[in-house]
Order: sequence, then structure tokens, then C-alpha cells
Amino acid sequence: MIFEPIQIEISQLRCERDDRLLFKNLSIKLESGQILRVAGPNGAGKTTLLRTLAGLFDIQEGEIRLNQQPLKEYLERILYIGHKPQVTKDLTVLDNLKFLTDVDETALKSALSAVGLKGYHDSLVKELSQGQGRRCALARLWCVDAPIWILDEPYTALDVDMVKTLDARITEHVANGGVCLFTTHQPPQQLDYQTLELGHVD
Amino acid sequence: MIFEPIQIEISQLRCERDDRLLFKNLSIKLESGQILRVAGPNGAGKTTLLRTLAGLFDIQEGEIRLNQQPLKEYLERILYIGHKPQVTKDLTVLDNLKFLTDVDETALKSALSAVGLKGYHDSLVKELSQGQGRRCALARLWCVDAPIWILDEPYTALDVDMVKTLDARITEHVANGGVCLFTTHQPPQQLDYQTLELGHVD
Amino acid sequence: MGWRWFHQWGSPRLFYERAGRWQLVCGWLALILLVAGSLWGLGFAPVDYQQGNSYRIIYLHVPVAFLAQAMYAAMAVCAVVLFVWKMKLADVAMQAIAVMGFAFTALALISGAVWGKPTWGTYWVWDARLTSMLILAFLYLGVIGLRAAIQDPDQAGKACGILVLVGVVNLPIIKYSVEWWNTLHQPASLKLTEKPAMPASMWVPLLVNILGYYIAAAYLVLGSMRAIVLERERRATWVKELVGRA
Amino acid sequence: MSIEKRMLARELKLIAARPGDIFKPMWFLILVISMVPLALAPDSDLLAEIGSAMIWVATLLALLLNTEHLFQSDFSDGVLEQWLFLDRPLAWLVGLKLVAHWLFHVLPLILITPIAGLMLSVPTEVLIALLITLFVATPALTCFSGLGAALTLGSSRSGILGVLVMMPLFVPVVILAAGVLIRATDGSDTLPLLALLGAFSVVAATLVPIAVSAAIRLNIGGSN
Amino acid sequence: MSIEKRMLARELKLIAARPGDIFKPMWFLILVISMVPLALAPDSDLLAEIGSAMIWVATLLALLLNTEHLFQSDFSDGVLEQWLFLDRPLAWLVGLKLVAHWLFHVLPLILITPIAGLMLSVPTEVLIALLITLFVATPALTCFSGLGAALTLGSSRSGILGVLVMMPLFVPVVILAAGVLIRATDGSDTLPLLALLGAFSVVAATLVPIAVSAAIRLNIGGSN
Amino acid sequence: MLEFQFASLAAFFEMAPHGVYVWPVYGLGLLVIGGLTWVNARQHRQAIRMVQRNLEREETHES
Ligand code: HEM
Ligand SMILES: Nc1ncnc2c1ncn2[C@@H]1O[C@H](COP(=O)(O)OP(=O)(O)OP(=O)(O)O)[C@@H](O)[C@H]1O
Ligand SMILES: Nc1ncnc2c1ncn2[C@@H]1O[C@H](COP(=O)(O)OP(=O)(O)OP(=O)(O)O)[C@@H](O)[C@H]1O
Ligand SMILES: [Mg+2]
Ligand SMILES: [Mg+2]
Repeated sequence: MIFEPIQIEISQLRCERDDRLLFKNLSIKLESGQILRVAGPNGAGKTTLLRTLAGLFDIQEGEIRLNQQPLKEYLERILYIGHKPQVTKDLTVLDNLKFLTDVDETALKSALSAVGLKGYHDSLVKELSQGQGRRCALARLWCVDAPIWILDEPYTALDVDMVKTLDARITEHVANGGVCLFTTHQPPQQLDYQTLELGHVD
Repeated sequence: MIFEPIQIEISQLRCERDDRLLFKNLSIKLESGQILRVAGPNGAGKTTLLRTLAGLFDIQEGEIRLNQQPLKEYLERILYIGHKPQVTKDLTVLDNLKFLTDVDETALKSALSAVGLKGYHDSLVKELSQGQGRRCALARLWCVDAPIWILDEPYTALDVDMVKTLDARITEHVANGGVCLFTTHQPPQQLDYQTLELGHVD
Repeated sequence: MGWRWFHQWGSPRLFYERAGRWQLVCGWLALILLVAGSLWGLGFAPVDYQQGNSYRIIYLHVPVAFLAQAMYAAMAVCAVVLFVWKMKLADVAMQAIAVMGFAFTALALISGAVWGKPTWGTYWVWDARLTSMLILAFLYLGVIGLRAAIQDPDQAGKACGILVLVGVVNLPIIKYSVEWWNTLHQPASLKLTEKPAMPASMWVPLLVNILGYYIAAAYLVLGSMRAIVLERERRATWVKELVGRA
Repeated sequence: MSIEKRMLARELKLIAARPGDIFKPMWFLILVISMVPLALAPDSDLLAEIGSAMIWVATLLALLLNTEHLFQSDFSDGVLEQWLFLDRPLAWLVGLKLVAHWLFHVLPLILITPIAGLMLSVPTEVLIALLITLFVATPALTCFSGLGAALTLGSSRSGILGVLVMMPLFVPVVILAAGVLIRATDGSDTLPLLALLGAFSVVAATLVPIAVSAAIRLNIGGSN
Repeated sequence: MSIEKRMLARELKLIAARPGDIFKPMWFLILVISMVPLALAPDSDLLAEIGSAMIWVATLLALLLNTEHLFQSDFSDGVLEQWLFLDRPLAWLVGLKLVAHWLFHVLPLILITPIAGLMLSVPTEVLIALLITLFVATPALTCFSGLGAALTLGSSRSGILGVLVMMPLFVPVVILAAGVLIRATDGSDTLPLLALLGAFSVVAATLVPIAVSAAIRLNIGGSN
Repeated sequence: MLEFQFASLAAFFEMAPHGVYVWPVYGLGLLVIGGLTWVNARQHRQAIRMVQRNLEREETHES
């Protein structure tokens, strides 16, 4: 599907945690079709920034607007996948997806085969390996149609093949008019992205 | 410090999980100064193999010997760092290290500055970012003198600088006569290692 | 011959085949004994002069109560075999016995409680024997619950083994202390009094039924074990061949 | 499927995956109840006298302990924060979760109390009153303990904060319930007290989910 | 520093980091005890009669519930598996942990019981007997509930399963303690029973850590 | 010794005055043993069906 045009405007964002200034005067504009990689050393505030953008962390100073509207009104257009597993260990792979997405089972199954979990839909998540668990969480990228993706270290624990698959999916998503923000410490080769460097406040 | 010569001998190891054959007829020999990278796609059994070598997972078939002795006798010579955080969230960085290592505070502090957590020794681990938490767990590599290192995806969540630091430390360790086994999905550039590919059983 | 025979029982395939035959024998034998014993007890044994016809519950209650205790002991034996000889089949037996044992314990409790209504006028009193039976039921429940909570069968088996062993060491202490507790208070309530010696016409059918219930328990345990073995060995070639042939 | 249905379906699947979850509080109740005569005396008159009160306290405990971690695993798995992206108000989702919890976890607990009553030889009419009070009071208790659970989400091993906040709220419920039981023993009219209890439950069920959702939001904001 | 000292130091630091951990069981005890008169009639004769038994049961529960997660967070953080690499037998480390737990978490609980006793107007001499029985019996209780905690480590939401599994094993302890309390009320000799209780504790303290360490090993083997 | 103790079959089923206690207990006993037999059989059937399904899946995989 093709998304309507989106505009994300971050202006003069500033954040402190534990008395450490993480960023200030942060202003960016993002539009449909763009990919933004948030980079920076450990503890620079990447996760904090992404969570702020997803509405999970309160804005301390500054403003975030989506299509000129305040963020709060747009939360259901956001797909956020963070550090945490985002899946319930005691449920099967399929049941996990069923709860968080509103598509039918065939779509879910095709999403699962896209992430290489084909024969696993009946396995409990706790019986999966680390990377397989991440794949299960990422499967939502194949079956939810939120235009704004916010992915915190999506490549963690993924093998080379899966990294490629994910890159392809992100490319497809922004080609459809979506936006993608992500962090990672290994610059992906296949993507065409802008970079925002954090961690250089004085 | 320089370690005594070590020899790890794995013979005819075989493992099944959940009725899936992970590996069989696995035989390797490792000696002081060698680095082994266990590679393979998600779910191949890398973690399972490393945990078996660390004595955390029971050998189903085959044998593992350290200097001709059964593994159980050598556990205190092993330093294992796995998927899990290996740190207690409610304790400070320093207190976490103090419990698992037996060195004095100055050594601990220098280990902490080696991993870039200099000003953080009094922070609670739960107040750290993902990568900083990993750094805290890895700090033990700088202050424990176990000859055998078993590291499961040590590069996860680390930034580029820290990856370099870690590589340097591993090189130093094997130069001193240690052995290092690790897994990762991103082949490290700075290391001189052998690779064991899992995930190709018939 | 002895050891070889023992080890052959340890092989799942041989067990599955042999147990099938044994199960059949046990099933029919139990059926005959139970029908005979129960009819005898219900219709032909003389009426108890004190309790009237309500005493006929004894032909179910007592065998089942015996079994409830015996099966816990059997489970403990299995736990020892599991830890000493690492015999997987012992774990299978433990799993089967836990469920059957709980069923029989519940049956003993319920039949006793129902019997209590006409004899004591109440379903439940905190009598020593009743109390320790209740605790036995909880012990069984613990084993069943623990197994259900752990995914991996091997791991669950070992955890249950530890629990059963700790439980069986405690069981005599529990029984003793409950008895002591009961006498300590000298409750006004009734107790299972020492019965006068039964005439043979009463105890012979009881004996028949006791035998019948024991064999029925063997039948049930073997049946359950066969199913569990099949489930656990579902990837083994012998199971595939067996099913493929069928 | 609507979110409401998916939520219910998920709850059912969780129960199917861990059937123990339903039985554990019941089992706990019966165990605690059978400890009472062991610690006291097997004297059925004394037991009958204190029986209904014991059952009330034990049920309260079982409920509290079962609700204490209501949101914990979803929180630490990061599933709870996904609720914020669903197009329903958080308070509504929380309300649903509480209703599902009451249905699948509290109701079975209530239904087992007659057996506990039998064990302590509680007279039948008191037992019936007990059942009714539990029906009427548990919605309030569930809501409040859910609030306790939400408040303590952030602290890794939940401290006392949530629990301290909840304690005064349980007192009126327990007192009212005790009043009903005493009147039932006397044979006098229990309706006014039950109505009060019911009103308490209704108010709790409408207002507490809002507080719970605020508490959840708060804790999500502090986590990474 | 030796491992023993480090273990103790860590325990102290954990307490300093989460002081709530110490107060939670105490609070629980007081809550349960204050619910009893509320749920019952405020008739002080009856209360005094059942008081010491109630306190025993409530303390037992508080201890059980507090010990239930003894190893949980260390297990899921992966710290527990590091114990296997220390050059001490696991059973010894487990024993240490249990001792530390008793000292820092069970002892405060015991010391609060006199207040609970005052609330239920338990006579002083019975209160003293109560304190002594708790001192003598809690080591056994701690060990067994530690075993419950260890056995259920592997199952992700085990809830109170460990408690449920272990509770029947506490019957002898509860009964013996009740015996001591009754004799203390009568004024007769309590020493033989206390000796029995003590023996039970000693045996438990020497043997149970081995079972606990086996259970821990088992569960580490199954995790990733 | 083997003498039927009741005047009629009706009296046997009434078992005055304790039929209401005795018969349900025996009924429950029958139910438990029968039920367990049924549960075992079902578990056995299910295990076989699972193996069959796996076999079929393997065959389709190979071809
Ligand atoms: C819930 C209630 C009851 C329970 C849990 C219970 C439990 C038991 C147990 C465990 C035994 C076997 C004792 C042994 O191993 O020596 C037993 C035997 C027996 N029970 Fe019950 N019982 C209950 C109620 C009753 C009642 C109400 C009666 C009759 C008034 C009764 C009569 C007997 C008799 C006659 C025996 C055989 C005694 C012997 O062989 O020593 N029981 N019961
Ligand atoms: N607790 C478990 N119970 C049952 N099966 C498991 C469990 N953990 C892992 N497995 C299975 O064992 C296989 C190997 O898992 P393992 O964690 O060793 O993989 P891995 O090579 O480390 O993968 P990754 O790259 O994703 O970390 C997987 O197929 C997984 O499904
Ligand atoms: N829960 C918290 N409480 C207080 N401070 C925190 C908390 N979480 C993170 N911080 C601090 O905020 C800073 C930024 O953390 P954040 O998680 O955003 O970093 P990051 O850029 O994502 O790092 P990484 O690459 O390691 O994931 C860190 O310095 C950390 O110490
Ligand atoms: Mg981060
Ligand atoms: Mg892995």
C-alpha cells in the first residue's frame, strides 16, 4: 500500500537524564521516503531520542509535530520496536503476532515466512534462539501498515541473511511513502539513509 | 600474566534440541593462543554449543576434555559471558564487578575505564543504556584471569570504539596464552580467528 | 537373566511392546476381579450391624486408600531409579503414577467423606488419617503442577524426582506428626475406631477388591506410560516404523 | 478482529498455555485453609466460629498475590508499551485486562470457597452470604490490587509503595464483608451492607482503571 | 576477599538498594494480622485464643512468599549461572545464600511478631514461646521454601507454584509449633518439642542445600 | 456365604437407608477408572496421530 505524505518535525528538542545533557537544540525534518539513522556511542541518547519520538518518553523541552499535529494524536501510526523482546515468551509465535496486529492468519503466516520462521508458527517464543525471537518481533514489519517505523537496534542478533531481508523491507517501506528511523552500531550497506550523530554536546 | 598451556579437545559432540539435530560428529581441538569463532544462521546452535563448552548445558553425546581432564574439573578456569546481562540491575556497576571478581578496587576501576565506564562506577546498572550495560558485563575481561573465554555475541550493542577495544583485549589475551571462543554475526576485522560453521547438518 | 531383563524394560521400544501385552492381561483381570468383588461386597456380604449398608463403601474406600499411599512410594522408587540408573522410563512411570495416584487419593478422600456423612453426620473432620490423606493429595498435586510448569520433559522429570524424594522422606514425619497433633487435642470428634474383627464373608470380597484395584492401577499406569513413551519418542525410528505399519 | 476480542483471545491462550495460573490461587486458598486447623486445633466448633473470617482473609490474600504481578511480565517483555500504540485509550484497555483477570482468575477462586467452607464446617447460610460478599467485593479488590501492581512496575523487585497505598483501601471492604457475615450468622438483614459493598465496587471499577493507566504510563516513561 | 564475604557484602548492598525488600514481609504480616480482627468479631477472648496460631500461619506465609523469588532475578539476569564458575561447590554457595536470606529477611520478620501478638492480645508467655519456636523452626522453613524457589526457576511465570509445592512439607513444623504454643499456654514443658523442631531444622539445613543446588543446575541446563 | 442380602433388586438399588451414599461412590469409582482409561486411550491416539502428521510432513518435504 502507498502511504499518505507524512512530515515529522522535531524542533529544539533537549533532553537530560541523570543530570547528563544528552542533546539540545535538536531540530530535524523528516518526510515520506526518508530513512534516518541515529548514530552515536553507547549512552549517547539514541534510545532516549527514539522513545521520545514514539511518545514513550516525555518531551522535556522542545516540540515534535507530525503533519503539524502534536505527537499524541498520531501514536497509532507509529510502529516502535525497541530493545525489549516485544513478545510474550509463553505464547506461540503466531499468537504473539495475532495480538498486536489486525490482519488475518494467511498474512501473518506470509510475514513469518518472510522472516524465516516458516515452520515455527506453533513454537513457543521461549523455545526460540535469540535471533529467532528477534525475527518474531520484527515480523510485524511485514504485516502492520503504520507509516512511521521507529526501530531501536533492529539488527541485533540477526544473521547476515536476515539483515539483508530487513534492509530490503525498509527500502520497500520508504519507497511506499513511509518513514523509518533506526539506530545501529553497524552502518548497513544496502540502505540509503541520512545520519544524525548524537553524543557531541559540550 | 601468562597462562599455562591449555588444550581443549571436543570429540564427536552431538546435540539435539526439541527434536532438531543441531550438530553431530563435532570434533575440534583448540590450544593456547587460538581464537575460534562459531558462526551460523539464527537457531543453528551456537549458543547451545558455547553453553555446552562452559558446562552449563549437559553433553548429550560425545566428550569435552580440557588438558585431558573432564570439563567439570576446570570450570573455574572458564569465563563465560552469555546473552543475558550477567549483571544485577539494582546494584551499582562497581558492586556488580566486586561480587564476581576477586581483585581490589583500583584494578576494578581501571577495568571500568578500559571499557569506557569511567565516571559510572556509582551508577546503578538499570540507569545505564543497553551498550553501557554490556560494557559493564564485559569489564570482567579486564580483571579476571581465567584462561578460557567463552563469549556469546560479545559485540551486541557495542559501539565502534568499544568493538575495537574488545578486539584488542581478545588479541592480548590469546597472546598471553589464553583461548577465546565467541560467536557473532558480524565478522570482526581486527582478529585472527578460525571459524566453525554450524547449521549444516543433513 | 535378572539384569538383562531389567535393562530390557529400560528400552522404550521393548517396553512399549511388552507393556501392551501386560496391559491387556491386567485390564481383563482387573475387570473380572472388580466386578466380582464389588458385586459380592455390595450384594452378598452381610450387613454391618452398626453401620448398616453404608459400610459397603469399604469395598471401594479401603483399596483405593491403600493404593493412594502405595503409589507415592512407587513414585519414590521411580525417582531413585531415575537418578541412580538414569533410566528415562522411570521418569515416564513417575509422570503416569502421579496422575493416577492423585486420582486414587481424591477417590479415597471423596469416598471417605461421603461415608462420613451417614456415620459421623459430617463430611469432614480433622481426623489424623483424613488429614494426612489430604496432605498426600497436596503432595501429588505438587508433583503434577511442577511437571506441568516446566516445558522440557527431561528437566521436568528431574525436578519432580527431587520433589518426590524430598516428599517421601518427609511423609513418615508428616504422618507421625499428624497423629500426634490429633491426640494432642483429644478432639470431641469421631475417629475411625478400631473395628471389631470382620467375618470372612466381609473380608474376602474386600481382599478380592484390593487385588482388583491394584491390578487396575497397574493397567492404568501401563496404559498411560505407553502413551507417554510414544509421545516422547515420536522422532525415534521405531515409532515411525510402528505407525507407518499401522 | 477488534482489540477487545484479541485481548480476550490472548488471555484465553495464556491460560491455555499455563493452565496452572487458574488453579494456583484456588490451591493456595485450600492449602492456607487447611493450615489453620493444624496450627490451631481440630475442634470443629471453634473452626466454624472463625471459619468464614478465615476464608475471607485467605481469599483476599490469594487474590492479592495473584494480582500482584498482573502487568509485570508484559511490562518487562515490552509488550505493555505496545498498548500505547493501539487506537484505544489506555484506561479502556486496562479495564478490559482487569475484567478478563476477574473472570478467569478471580471467579474460579470464588467458586472454590464452598469447599473451604466445608472443611472448616461453616454453616450453609453463612457460606452463601460469604459467596455473595465475595462476588460483590472482589471487583473492587481486583481493581485496587491492579493499581498496586501498576504502581510498582518500575521497581525491579516491587517494593512496598504500591502495597502501602492499597492497604487502607481494603479495610472498608473487609469491614463491610465482615458485617454481612455476622448478620448472616444472626439471620438479620444483609442487604444494606451488600448494597454499600456493591456501590464501592462499581465506583472502583469505573475510576481505578484511569489511575492504573496513569501509573503504567509513568513507569513506561522511566524505562528504556 | 573470599567468596563468602563477597556474597554477604552483595546481600547487604542489595538490601541497601531495595530497603523495601526487608519491610515487605513485615508489612504483609501486620496486614494479615490486622485483617483478622476486622474480618472476625472484635471479641478479644476469641482473638487471644486463636491469636498465636494466626500469627504462626501469617508468618509462615510471609516467609514463604518472600523466599519464593529467592533465585529468580539472579537466574534471569544470568548471574546465577556465574556461580557455577566460582571455585566453591554450588551447594555451599546456596547454603550461604540461604543463611544470608535468613539473617536479613527472616530474622526481621520474626522480630516483628511481638507487635502482631500485641494486636491480637496474645499473652506474654505465649508470645515468648512463639518467638522461640519461630527462631527454631524458620531455618527449616527457609530451606524448604528455597527448594521450592529453585525447582520452579525454569518456568517463566511460575507464580506461587513453589509455595504450593512446598507447603505440605511444612505440616510437621506447623504441628510441632502449635504443640509448643499449646504447652506454653498450659504452662507445661515445651523443651522436648522444641528439641524436635530444632533437629528438623538442623537436618534440613544440612541436606536441603544439596537438593537446591541440584534443582538450580537443572534449570540452568534448560535455559539459554 | 454367597447369599444375596436383599429382598429384591429394587431393595438392592435402594440399599435402605444408605443407597444415596453408597451408589454415587461406586459410580464415581467407575467414572474415575473409566475416565482414566479413556484419557489414556485418547493420549495414545493423539501421539500416534502426531507421529503420522510428522511423517506426512516429512514426505511432502522430501518430494
Ligand atoms: C475423607 C475421609 C476419609 C479418608 C481420607 C480416609 C482415609 C483412609 C485411609 C488412608 C485408609 C487406609 C488406612 C491404612 O493404610 O491403614 C482408610 C481405611 C479405612 N477407612 Fe477411611 N477415610 C475416610 C473416611 C472414613 C470413614 C467415614 C469411615 C467409616 C466410618 C472409614 C473407614 C475406614 C475403614 C474401616 C478403613 C480400613 C481400616 C484399616 O484397614 O485399618 N474411613 N481410610
Ligand atoms: N529453551 C529451549 N528449549 C527448546 N529448544 C530451544 C531452546 N532454546 C533454543 N532452542 C532451539 O535450539 C536451537 C538452537 O538454539 P541456539 O540458541 O543455540 O541458536 P543460536 O545459534 O545461538 O542462534 P542465534 O544466532 O539466534 O543466537 C534453535 O533452533 C531453538 O529453536
Ligand atoms: N532508566 C534510566 N534512568 C536514568 N538514566 C538513564 C536511564 N536509562 C538511560 N539513562 C542514561 O541516559 C543516557 C542515554 O541512554 P540511552 O539508552 O538513550 O543511550 P543509547 O544511545 O541508546 O546507548 P546504547 O548505544 O548503549 O543503546 C545514558 O547515559 C544513560 O546513563
Ligand atoms: Mg540504546
Ligand atoms: Mg545465540
